[in-house]
Amino acid sequence: MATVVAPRRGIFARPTGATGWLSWVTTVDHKRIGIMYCVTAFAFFIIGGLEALLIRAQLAQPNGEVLSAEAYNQFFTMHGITMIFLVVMPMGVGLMNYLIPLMIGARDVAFPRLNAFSYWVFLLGGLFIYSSFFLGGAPDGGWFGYAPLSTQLPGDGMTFYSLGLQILGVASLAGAVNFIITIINMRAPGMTLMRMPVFVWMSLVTTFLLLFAMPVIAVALFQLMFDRVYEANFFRPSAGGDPLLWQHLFWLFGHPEVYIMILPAMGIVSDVLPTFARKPIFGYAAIVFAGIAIGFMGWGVWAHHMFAAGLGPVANSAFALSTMFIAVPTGVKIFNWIGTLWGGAIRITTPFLFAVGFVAMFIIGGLSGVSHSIVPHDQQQTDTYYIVAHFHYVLFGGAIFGLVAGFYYWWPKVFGYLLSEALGKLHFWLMFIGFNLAFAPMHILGLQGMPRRYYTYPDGMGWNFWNLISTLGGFVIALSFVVFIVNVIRSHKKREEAGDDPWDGRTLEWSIPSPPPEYNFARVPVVQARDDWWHKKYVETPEGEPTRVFAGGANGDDAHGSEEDAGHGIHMPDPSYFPLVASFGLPIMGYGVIFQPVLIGVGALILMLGLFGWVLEPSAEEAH
Amino acid sequence: MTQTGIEHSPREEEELAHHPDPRQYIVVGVWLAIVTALEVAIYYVDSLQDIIVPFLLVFAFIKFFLVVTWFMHLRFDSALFRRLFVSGLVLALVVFAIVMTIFLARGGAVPEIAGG
Amino acid sequence: MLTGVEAKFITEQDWMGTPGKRKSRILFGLVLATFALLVAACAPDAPQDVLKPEGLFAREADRLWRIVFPIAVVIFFVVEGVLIFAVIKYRQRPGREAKQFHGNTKIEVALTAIPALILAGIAVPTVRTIFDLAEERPGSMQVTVNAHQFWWEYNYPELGITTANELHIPVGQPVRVRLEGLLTDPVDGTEEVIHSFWVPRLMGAQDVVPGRAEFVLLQADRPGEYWGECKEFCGLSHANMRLRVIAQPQEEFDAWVQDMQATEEHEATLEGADLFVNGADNIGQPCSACHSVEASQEQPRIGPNLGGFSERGTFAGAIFENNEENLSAWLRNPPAVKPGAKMPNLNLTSEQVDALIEYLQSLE
Amino acid sequence: MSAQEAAAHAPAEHQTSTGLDNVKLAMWAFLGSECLFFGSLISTYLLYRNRVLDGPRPHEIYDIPYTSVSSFVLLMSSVTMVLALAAIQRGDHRGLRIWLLATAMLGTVFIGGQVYEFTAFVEEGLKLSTSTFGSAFFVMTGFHGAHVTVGIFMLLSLVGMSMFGRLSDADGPRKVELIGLYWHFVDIVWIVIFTVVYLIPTN
Repeated sequence: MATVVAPRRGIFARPTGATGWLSWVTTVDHKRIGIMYCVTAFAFFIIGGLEALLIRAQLAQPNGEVLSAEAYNQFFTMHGITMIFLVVMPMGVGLMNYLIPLMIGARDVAFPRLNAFSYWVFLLGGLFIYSSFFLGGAPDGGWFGYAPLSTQLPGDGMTFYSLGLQILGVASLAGAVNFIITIINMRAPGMTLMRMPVFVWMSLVTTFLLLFAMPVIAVALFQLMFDRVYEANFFRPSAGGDPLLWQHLFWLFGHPEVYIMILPAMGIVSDVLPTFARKPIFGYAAIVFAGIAIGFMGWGVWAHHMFAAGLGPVANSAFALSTMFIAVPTGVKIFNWIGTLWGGAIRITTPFLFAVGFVAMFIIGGLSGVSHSIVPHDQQQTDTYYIVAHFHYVLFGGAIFGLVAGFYYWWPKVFGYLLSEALGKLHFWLMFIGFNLAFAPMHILGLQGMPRRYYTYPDGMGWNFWNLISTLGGFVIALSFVVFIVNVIRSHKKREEAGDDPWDGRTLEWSIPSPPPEYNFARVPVVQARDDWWHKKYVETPEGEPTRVFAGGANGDDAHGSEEDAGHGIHMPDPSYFPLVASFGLPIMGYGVIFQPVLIGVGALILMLGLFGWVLEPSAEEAH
Repeated sequence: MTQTGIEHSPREEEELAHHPDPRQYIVVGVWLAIVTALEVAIYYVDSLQDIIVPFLLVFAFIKFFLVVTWFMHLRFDSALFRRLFVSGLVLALVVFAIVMTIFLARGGAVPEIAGG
Repeated sequence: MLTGVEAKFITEQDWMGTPGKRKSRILFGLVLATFALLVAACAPDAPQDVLKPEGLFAREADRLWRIVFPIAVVIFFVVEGVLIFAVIKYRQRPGREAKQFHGNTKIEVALTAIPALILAGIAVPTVRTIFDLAEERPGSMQVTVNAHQFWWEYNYPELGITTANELHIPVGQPVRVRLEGLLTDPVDGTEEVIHSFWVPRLMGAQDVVPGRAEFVLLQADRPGEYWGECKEFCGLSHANMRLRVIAQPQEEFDAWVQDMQATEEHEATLEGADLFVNGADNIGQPCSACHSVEASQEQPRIGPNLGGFSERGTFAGAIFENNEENLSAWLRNPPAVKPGAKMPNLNLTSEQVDALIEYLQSLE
Repeated sequence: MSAQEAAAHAPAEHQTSTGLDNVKLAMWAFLGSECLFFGSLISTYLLYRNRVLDGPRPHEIYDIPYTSVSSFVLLMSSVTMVLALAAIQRGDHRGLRIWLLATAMLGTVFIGGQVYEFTAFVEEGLKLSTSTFGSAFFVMTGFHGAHVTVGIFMLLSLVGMSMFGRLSDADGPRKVELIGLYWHFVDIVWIVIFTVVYLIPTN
């Protein structure tokens, strides 16, 4: 692309070099950022898992002595915060980061440096919240932080909560904008919206939910912060503050948040199943519009978290109805997944097992979800282990199974080698059994009247047996992830080359080398159909059976050219220090609010300098 | 993705062509001033106090509309910009209308409840 | 034709045996297990089993549950069955290719309509029940419930009785419970938090929101002692905030009311009585500063009203059985046995503890 | 928010699927998100404006003539902003700087007015901690003021960039338009606040 102006002399040189830790710290490559997202999220997953094991150990038997009430409250709060904000969301974002550009035929996201900024803010935000353990106690008011308890709890725990989530919100918002624009605007020629892989579609819905949900929780968290630190009255009943305001704002964010966590997994499954069934997705349009419908309806059901709060029969009925009918689009998706398997030639691989596990478990979560909409009985279920069972079937049986399916599916693309199928299947069965052992009994515990967030329970309530089973299951899940880690290490040593297209995939990312070059596509592909890559490899016979038009595929036309000309003349955005610099401003401001007002100014200054450097550094093409 | 930051796609060229000239901007500015004056004026007309709210809302909407369509060029630019913005705006209006309705329907704090 | 790697998976399947069957066997086993567990949920020894309703509200909720649960079970088995069937039947065998079809509008429409209809069917009775339970029942008795960290205060406005943690109600008569959220905690003046009043076998939970008053219907079909809990996370001892509802035949209840109305400082001769009312040098304030011993005396409303204490089965948020051992442990250091309890450690001497226990056990 | 201002400065990409500019799309998406942000703040205010257990009530303390003037000032800053845009689209960089400075100045006047208003309210006994009304009012208008302040910084940066010739390429007008969009949004938020918060009478 010809440039007309003379290159500016930037005051700030941009870092160079493609290897070494500095290249990771300053990278703006969506693939590296995606990997960093997933690795960080997995690290937090292990921490959150250990917290869960401590919780289960405490509850394994009546009058447990493992944890004190104080410790228990901190651990269940941090378990929730960690798994939601530091594991499921960032894992989804990590996969989006890595895959969306590859799937839509782009060379990077719309805003590479903003992308890096999102990651660093996410990382620092997570560390900020966890630093509270060493600075006088972690948040202990529940991830839902109901006021006025959250404004009354002593110590800085809940202040860390309000500020930490605020910081993570900045990361999510930046990421959301970035991906929305990337998907709208960075598609390869011919990649129309209705040709996009379902994962990209679900990511688009997810990012829109983030875009509109994050500001609401931001306001709620600010109000909580002002109440705690600056003696405001938003949630102070004695001054006329209304505790229900927090609940409305929180769940206005909190329910879309549920779909923010589950939709990317649904997208992954919708791409994994067709590949291994060797069949196009059944009812592409229906599955896409179902996703969009879920996104919309997700805004009309928040008050079903408040059926016991006293909204009155009219509001309760209205939200009961909306809650029931959001099950319809969800059902559509499940039927379409089954339809995708129907008549296929299914290769039962590890990613496929996890994807089917997702569908199987999500059905249970969906059914128990419908049972919440019968309000009078929800008043029995709410805040019992029945709820805990329900959302673990959705977020673990759902989201985590889907994400792990994604890891096994795209691992060969990202690292160029295959994970062991034998260990992978062992991982699946251990996780599947452990999961059901851990969470199926919670349905019963809930119906037997065991409330959540109890650090102890007495003997003679009929809860002992199932709690023990559940704890057992928890440890089986832990074991299954040990197997996963072993799998990664051993497969890495063995390094069984995957080739470009190990699964005979359907979408663009399989048309390029594994791991992909920095510029993704040597020649930007021209897309002619949905599942473009599949249609380049196969034509359908009149009987509707696919026959290969050429073998392998990686060297076909529109795939990456021969290596010597590959990447020639492609200008990728240069790495940058400033996303990292700027991101440091936020946690420093956070500590400032809690400990020393001066730091607020310092943080703001760092943020501003970072942004100025960001703006003023010569942008990519001028470095050439 | 080579980043020239130089050429405008044809689409943008015509956008720029569509942008109104300073005179129109000033006319809009004058209208804004007039509407604001009206708002403040009726605020002081006692006879209108009972029905003032709809008037004020209409005036506010007019100002909002003028700025968004002329100064932010939504009437000239691509519909996509409008959709992004309006979806957020409408969503906000709808959900918070519902929230406020719920609060109004159930009333607020019960005054007679004492602190002890 | 297959590339090398694909071939690898074919062989791995053979090497694994037919994973489809094994998967299905295990999955099906789990399915049965899950179902069996849900049936087993009606365990006999669960005093808070919501599936064994004994009161109007709980019965109505249970009625809806018995409509929805079977439907859910059927859907569960059908859908999971079809899923497993598809995985087994259509797994790849040499020479079998996938049929390349992209959808089927008829089926998709049908599968969208059916769930919608089922849900509509569920919606009708649900909404009707919601409004029905919100109705005020004629001839209902009034009870006001205040929630404290971490105990319950009950007030019978028509009978002039105040008591704590153990709520007595007449069998068969609807009780209109007014859940009144205090603004601040009378002990230390901090903002009161949200609690939730729940008696699983009698009624669904209703939050007690500071500054708000909600009504809920409580009615027991049969005499008995029904256990309940605070269900909204309310702090350190959320798990130690329980309650009992004691449903009695009308005449027993009336007798209890009379006893309570007549309660007063018995046997003022006991040294415990003097200690309770006037305190001692080593105690900051006397017990009477926070606790009344007359159910007819609402004030001081700082600690639980102790009128008729010896008649109670439990104390301190219905978590301790009312006996000397528990009482002395409690009186020696309340926060030690109940984290976050707002009754301070008064550093009582063991003589004082014994005296107080003697006095408390004399309160009838 | 910072992330988005950053977005407004990320390098441009013109070969897009829609033919639209990435950064401009991003700005509009961000403004859509901001609607929810201020929607929450304004709803909170509407919920609380009549819940005054202590301290002055809204209509006792608002100084309508004063606020009308400052609102007018902010409104006019939108006019000068578009004139700045028109100037750079004509290639008139001197005009650009003049109008940008005028806009920044008007914005500063508005902020000054808000600072004075806050201090006056505090003297009349309305603090963040006085009542729910106080909390809702100060936090809502405070966040709006913060947005204006950020806008002023961005305007001044534009002036600086223009002086160092960094707006002289054909990309200049786009940068000005982006900051303009943000500025106008902050203005329309105040249009709503002025009517809903100040003018609509409370009981």
